[in-house]
Amino acid sequence: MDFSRLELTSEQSAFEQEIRDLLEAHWTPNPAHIALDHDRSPEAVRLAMAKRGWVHPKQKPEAGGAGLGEVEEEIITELFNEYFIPNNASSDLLIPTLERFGSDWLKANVLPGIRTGELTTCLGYSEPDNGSDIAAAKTRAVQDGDEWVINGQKMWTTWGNESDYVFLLARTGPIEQKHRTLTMFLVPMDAPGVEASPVWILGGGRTNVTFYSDVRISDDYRIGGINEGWSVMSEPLATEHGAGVVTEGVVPINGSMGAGFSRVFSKLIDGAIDWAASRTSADGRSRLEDPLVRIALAEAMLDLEVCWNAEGELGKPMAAEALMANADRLADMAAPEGILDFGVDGSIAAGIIASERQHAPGSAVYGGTTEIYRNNIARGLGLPRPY
Amino acid sequence: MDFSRLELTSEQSAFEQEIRDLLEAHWTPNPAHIALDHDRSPEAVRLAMAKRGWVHPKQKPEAGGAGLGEVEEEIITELFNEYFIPNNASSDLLIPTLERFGSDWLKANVLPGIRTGELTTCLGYSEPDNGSDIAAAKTRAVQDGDEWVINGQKMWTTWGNESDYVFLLARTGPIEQKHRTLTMFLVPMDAPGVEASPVWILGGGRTNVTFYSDVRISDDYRIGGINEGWSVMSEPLATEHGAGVVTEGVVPINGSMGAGFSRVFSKLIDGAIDWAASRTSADGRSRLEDPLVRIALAEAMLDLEVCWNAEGELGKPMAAEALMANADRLADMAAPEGILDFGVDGSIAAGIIASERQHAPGSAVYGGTTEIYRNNIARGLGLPRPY
Amino acid sequence: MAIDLRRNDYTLSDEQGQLIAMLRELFAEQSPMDVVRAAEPLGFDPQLWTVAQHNGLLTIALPEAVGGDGGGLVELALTGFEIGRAAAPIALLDHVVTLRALASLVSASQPIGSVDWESALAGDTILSMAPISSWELGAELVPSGAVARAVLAYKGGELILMTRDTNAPQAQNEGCAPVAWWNPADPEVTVATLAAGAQAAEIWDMAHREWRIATASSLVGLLEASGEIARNYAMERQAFGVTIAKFQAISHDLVNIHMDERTSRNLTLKAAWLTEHEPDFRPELAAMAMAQATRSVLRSTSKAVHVHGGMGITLEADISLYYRKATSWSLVGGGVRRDLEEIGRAIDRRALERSLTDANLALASTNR
Amino acid sequence: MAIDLRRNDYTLSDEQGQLIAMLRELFAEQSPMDVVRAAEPLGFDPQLWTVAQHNGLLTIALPEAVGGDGGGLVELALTGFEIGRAAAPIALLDHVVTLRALASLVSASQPIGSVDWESALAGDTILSMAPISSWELGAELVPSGAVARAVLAYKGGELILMTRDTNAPQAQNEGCAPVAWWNPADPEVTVATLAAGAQAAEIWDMAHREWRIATASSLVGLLEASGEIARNYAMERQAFGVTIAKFQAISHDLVNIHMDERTSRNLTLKAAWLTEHEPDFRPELAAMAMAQATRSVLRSTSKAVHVHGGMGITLEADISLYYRKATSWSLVGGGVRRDLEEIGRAIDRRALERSLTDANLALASTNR
Repeated sequence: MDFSRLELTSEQSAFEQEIRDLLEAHWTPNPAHIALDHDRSPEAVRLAMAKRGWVHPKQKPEAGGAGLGEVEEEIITELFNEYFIPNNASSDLLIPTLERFGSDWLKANVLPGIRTGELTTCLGYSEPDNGSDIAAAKTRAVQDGDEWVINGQKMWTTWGNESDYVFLLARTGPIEQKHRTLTMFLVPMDAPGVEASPVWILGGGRTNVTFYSDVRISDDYRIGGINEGWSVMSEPLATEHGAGVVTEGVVPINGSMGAGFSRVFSKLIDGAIDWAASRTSADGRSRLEDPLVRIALAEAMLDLEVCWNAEGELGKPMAAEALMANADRLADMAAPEGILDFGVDGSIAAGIIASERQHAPGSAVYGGTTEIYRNNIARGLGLPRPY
Repeated sequence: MDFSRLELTSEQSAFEQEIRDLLEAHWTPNPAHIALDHDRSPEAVRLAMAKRGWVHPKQKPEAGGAGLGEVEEEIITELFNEYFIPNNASSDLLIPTLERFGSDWLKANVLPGIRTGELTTCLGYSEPDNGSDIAAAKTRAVQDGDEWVINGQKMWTTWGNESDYVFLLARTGPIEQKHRTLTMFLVPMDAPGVEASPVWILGGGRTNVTFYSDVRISDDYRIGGINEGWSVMSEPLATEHGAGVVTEGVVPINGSMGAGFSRVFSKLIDGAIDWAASRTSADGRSRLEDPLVRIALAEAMLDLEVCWNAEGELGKPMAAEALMANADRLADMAAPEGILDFGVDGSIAAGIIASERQHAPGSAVYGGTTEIYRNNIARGLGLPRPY
Repeated sequence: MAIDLRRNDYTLSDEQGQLIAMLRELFAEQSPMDVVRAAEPLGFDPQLWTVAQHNGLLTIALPEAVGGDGGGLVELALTGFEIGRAAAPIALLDHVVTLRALASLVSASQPIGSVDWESALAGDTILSMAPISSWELGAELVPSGAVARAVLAYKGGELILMTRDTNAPQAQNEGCAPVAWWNPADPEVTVATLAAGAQAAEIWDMAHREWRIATASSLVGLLEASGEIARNYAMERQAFGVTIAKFQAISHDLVNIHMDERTSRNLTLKAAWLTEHEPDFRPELAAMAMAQATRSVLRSTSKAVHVHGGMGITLEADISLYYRKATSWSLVGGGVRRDLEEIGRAIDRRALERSLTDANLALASTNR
Repeated sequence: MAIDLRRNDYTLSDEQGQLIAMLRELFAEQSPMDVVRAAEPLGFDPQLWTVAQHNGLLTIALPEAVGGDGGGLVELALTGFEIGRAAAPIALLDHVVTLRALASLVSASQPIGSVDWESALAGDTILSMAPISSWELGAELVPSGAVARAVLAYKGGELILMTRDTNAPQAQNEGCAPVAWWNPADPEVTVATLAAGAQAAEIWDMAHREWRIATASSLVGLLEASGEIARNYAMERQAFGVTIAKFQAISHDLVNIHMDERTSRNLTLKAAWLTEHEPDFRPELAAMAMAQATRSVLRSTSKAVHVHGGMGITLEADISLYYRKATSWSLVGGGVRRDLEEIGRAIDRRALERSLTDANLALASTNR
C-alpha cells in the first residue's frame, strides 16, 4: 500500500508546465462547463496534444504515443480537470481491437492517425430499438463484390458529428442468430450516405442518431472475421465497463467513467461549499455553520470518497447514483436559488447544482444502464445471470 | 371525504368503558411489550372477549359476533394498542373459507367456536424448503378409508403452540402438478402425531416448525374439494395481503398488517421523543432542540403519516421498510444508549428503539416477503408477472 | 382518558369526480405536449390562461361570499393534480391561493393595496405569493413571479402586497418555471401593508399552508403522469426478447413509483381536507404533504426517466420534460428541508402531550 | 499553482497477505460459530483471549520500541477484518488501540496510572477506551468496558485513565457486545490523569481516529462474512423452480452488498495507511471509514437477512447473529451522526482552500 505524495521528477514538472502552456494557449477555462464527463475535447487542444503523442501518452512513440507513464497520464487528466476541459479524445479501448483484428489496409492507412489522436472515433453499437440489447442490431451490411453496402441507423452515436470513423456493428446474417451474425466495420463518417443528426439530452449535451443509407465501403474497412463482430466488440466493452482495471498504483481504481463522474461530483461539492460560504442565513450566520447544510456537505464528501474507493466495474454505477442523489440533496439545501442556471441573476455555485441535476440522470445510462452493470457484476461474483 | 372527529354515541362510550374494564381486569399494561404486531392475544383476554362476541365484533350475534360496526371495531383496536396488548386473536380471514368450503361436520362442530374466538387457528402453508413458493408444498395427505394420513412438516406456523386448529395445505397428488394437487384440511393441533416446536426469531419472538407424523384425521376435516386447496387458500391470502380493503370510512386504509406495523412505528417515535425530551446534550440543551435530532424525528413522523396513507397492498411493505429504516436512524441519534435493552441501567425509550431494530426485519417477511408483495402489486398495475 | 377516534374517509363526491373529468378533458385539449413545449422557456401560456378564465377555473376554489363557486382546498388540490398531469404552463395555483388569502381582507369599498379585487378575481391581474418570504431578507425568488403583477409576502411581522406595472424578468431555470426575483426595495415595486401582528401572522400561516398543499398537488400530478408514461413504455419496450416490464428491477421500480403516487395523492387530499375543516388539528399536515410530494416526485420522475434507458434523457422524450418540471416546481418553496423544520411543530406538540401522560419520561431514560 | 499528485496503491505486501491467512485460519479453528454463541451474552471468550495472547495477536500492531512486532494501523485493520469475519468474541481491537495510545507515555521506570505496562502488553490487564468521552459528561458506555480493567478517556481537556479492581457489569444489548457503564465518580473507579493541554488533545485525537479505523475494520469483517453467507444461500435456495439468485431483485441486492463490502474495505485500508503515515493529511478519513462501514454493515446485513426470507430472522441462522452483532458493534462509538460532524473538519478546510483560490466566491453567488 502507498498513498504518499508523488514528488515529481524535474522531467515530470517540466511536462506539467508544457501541458499548462498548451492548455493556456488553446483554451479559456470556463467554470460553468461541467459536462467534462460527456463532451469531446476541443479540436485545437486535441491536435496540439496529438502532435506530441499525448492523446495516448503511455503508448510507445512508434505507436503514436509518447512512451510516458501513469504519472504523466494522471498529470494530463488532472490538468484537463483543473482547466475544465473535457478529456474525451482517446481511442484507447479500440486501438487494441484494430491492432488485433484490423485489415492490413486499415493498419497501414488509418490506425496510425487513430494512434496519435489526429483521427477520432465513435461507437455505432446501439440502435433506436435496442439500447442495452446490442445483439439485437438490425443495421445490415450486405456484401457486393469486395464492397459492403450498409443500411440502417444507430443510436447514441456520441461524438458522431465530430468523429472521423465509427466502429459499426452490422448484421451480416439472419437476425434470429443474434450475436452470431454480427460483423464489425470501421466506417468513415464522411462516406456518402452517412449522416449524424443531433439528439439533445438533459442538461443540453448532444449525442446523435446516425443514418446509413446505401453506404458503400471496401472490404478493407472490415474489422475481424465475417460474423465475428460480437467477440471483436466484447473485449473493449468489458474494458469500458472498468472490468480488470490494472493500474501502476497512481491512477484511480474506479474506472474511467467512475473517475470522470467522481471528478464532476467533486466540482459539485466545491460549488456547494462556495455557495454556503458566501451566503448568510436570516439569523446572520454563514450557511456553512448551518448544521443541516454541514451534514449534507459531509455526506456528499463521504459519498465522494466512497466513489474513489469503488474499484473497477463498481465505480461507474456507484458514482452515477451518488451524483444524482447528492445533486438533489444539495439543490434542496440551496433551494430555491439552487434551481437557477449559471449566469442568471442570483444563480449559485456557477449553476453547477442546477445543471448537474440535469446531467446526472445520463450518467446512469452512459455505456450501459446501472442494471446492466449490476447484472455483469453479479456474474463476476459467480452468481447466475439474473433473469 | 371526511376526517372529522367521531363523536361517540353514549352506547359507543359505554362500549369503550366496558372494553377498558375488561382489559384492566385481565391485563397489566407493559410499555416494554412492543411485539404487538406479532404476538397472540393473552388467553384470558381473548376468552373474555369471545364471551361477548368481541373477537369478531362485526359478525352477527348468531355468527359468533356482536353485530357491531367499524367504530366499535376501531375502539377495540385502539384500546388494545393503548394497553400494549397484542390483538392477534381473529380468524376473520379464514371464517369465510370455512363457511364456504367447510364440511357440514366442521360447520356444526368447529366453526361456531372459531366464530366466537373461543377456538383459535393458525396457518400451515409454508414449509422449510419453500417459503414464498407455497405451491411447492411436500407435506402429504394420503386417503385411507374415510380417513387421511398426514406426514410432513410446516414452517412459520406462528401461534402453532397456542392454537386449537391449523389450516393445513397438503399434497394429495403428484408434486409435479404443483398447485393442482393440493388439498386444504383443518387439523386439530392436539391430534396424535402433531408437534409444534419453537423457532425463536430476532427480537425474541416465537414461531414454530410443526411436524406431522402419521396424523390420522377424518375426512370431515377436509376443507373444499380434493386437489382444490389452492383456490381454497388463495382468497383469504389475498385479503391478508390487504388487497381490496373495503372500509366504511373509519378504519385505516393500509391493511391489517400495514396498520399493525404503523402502530408499532408510532410507539417507536413516541419513545424517541420521550428520550430526546429527557436528555440534555453536553452543551446543556435538550436533545429535543438538537437540529439533527429534530430532522430525524420529523422524517420519522413524515414516514409514519405516509404509511397511514399507503392503501391496501401497499401498506405492509411500505410500513415494514419505514420501520426498519427509522429504527436504525433513531438508534443512531440515540447512540450508544440506543442499543441497550429495556430494563438495563441507562436504557432509553423503554428499549423500544433497540428491540424494534431486532423486530423490524421480520416485518419485511411476515405474510410474504416485500418482493412477493411487489410482484403482486405489479400485476395489479397490469404489468406482466415479473421473472 | 377517553379515546379519540376520527373518520378516515378518502372517497370523493360525485361532483368532485365530475370536476376531475372536466379538468382532465380540458387540459388534454388545451394543454397537450406541444403547447407545453411551445410555452417554454417562460413556462406560461397566455392563451391557456384565457381558457382558464373563460372556463371559470380561477373561481372553482373560492368562497361564494367573494364571488367564487364555493369550492375549497380539496377542489384546489384536484385542480392541481390535473395541472400537474398535463404539466400545464399556467400560474393558476399561485393565483388562486393568493386570492383565497386576500379574500379575508376584501371589502367592497376599496382595493387591496393597489390591486382591484374584481380584476384579480377575473384573472386580469395575476397574483402570486412569496412562500419563503418569512425567512428571507430583501430580494427573493417568487413562484409565478415572472407573470404576476402583485405578490403577497410576509416580512418583519407584516403582511405586505408588492405590485409592479411591468412583468418582472424570469430567472432562468431548467424546468422553465416562471419564477422571478422580487425585492420590496426595488423602485419598480410598490409595497402596501395589508395587516400586522396576530392577524397578519394568522393569514400568512394559512396562506403558506394552502400554498404547500396546492403546490404538492401539482407535483402529484407530474408524478402520476410520469408513472403512467413509464409503465406504458416498460410494457411496450422490448429487450432481450421480452418486454422490459418483465425484469424485476424495472418492475419493482415501477411499483415504487406507484407507491409514491398513491401515498402522495392520499396525503395531499387528507391535508387539504383537514387544513380547511380543522386548521388547528395537526397544522403540520400541509408541510408533510409538500415534503412527501417533493421527495416522491424527484426520486420517481428520476426513476421514470431511468426506466426509459437512454431514451429517457433525450429532450424530445415527454418523460424528460416531466423530470425537468419536477426539478424546478418542487423547490421554489424552499425545499424539503424547510418542510421538515415546519413538521417540527408536531414534535413539540407531541412532546407536550407525552409529558402530560404519566410515566413516559420515567421510561424514557433510566436516570444516571 | 503546481499539481499535487499522490500514489493510489491498495496492494498488500506478501507479509500482509500471510498475516491475513494466519488470522483467518486461527479464527476458523478457535472461533467457530458455536464458540461465538457460547460466549453470549457477554460476547467475550476468555479462552479465545488466551489463544490471542499465546499467538502474539496483541502485539502485532505495536511499535517494536515498546515491545511490539512493529506492525501498524494497516496490520491492525487486517486483524479487525478477520475478527469481524469470525464475529470473534474478543476485546482485542479496543485493547490494542489503547495500548498504542499509551505507548507514547510509556517509561520503563513507572506504571501508567495504576496500570503496569508489561501486564497490559501481555494482555493480563485488559484495556479499553471511551470513544464518546470527549462529548459526554459523567458516566458513559464503554466498548469492551465489561471486560477491561482500565479505560482511557478524555474529559475536560485531560487525558485520564480509569481503573477498577473488578469487572464492570455488562449493559445488556441484543448484539451481546461487552459494553459497560464507567463513571469517573464511581467509588470503585480510580482516576489517574495522564496528560493535559495540547499533548492530551493530540494523543486523544489520534487514539480516537485509530479506534474508528479499528472498529470500522471489524464491521467490514462482519459485512464480508454476511455477504458470503447471503450469496451462498441465494445460490442454493430454490424457489419457483430456480435458485433465488436468478431473481434480479435478489441478485442486485447481493451486488449492492458487494459494493458496500469492497468500498468499506478499501476506504478503511486507505484511512489506516494515511492516518499512520500522514496524520495531518485529511484527518477526517478515519471518521469517513467508520461512517461508511457503519451505514454499510447496517443496511447490508439487514439485506443479507432479508435475502434469506423467513430463515434469516431465525436466531439459529448465522446471518441473524451477524445482524445482531452489527446493530451493537456499529453504534458503541456514537453513531454515524458523530462521524459526519467530525467529517465537518473537511468542509472548513476545503472552504479555506477554496477561498484562497481566486474567483470561486464570485461565481458562488451573484451578489444581490
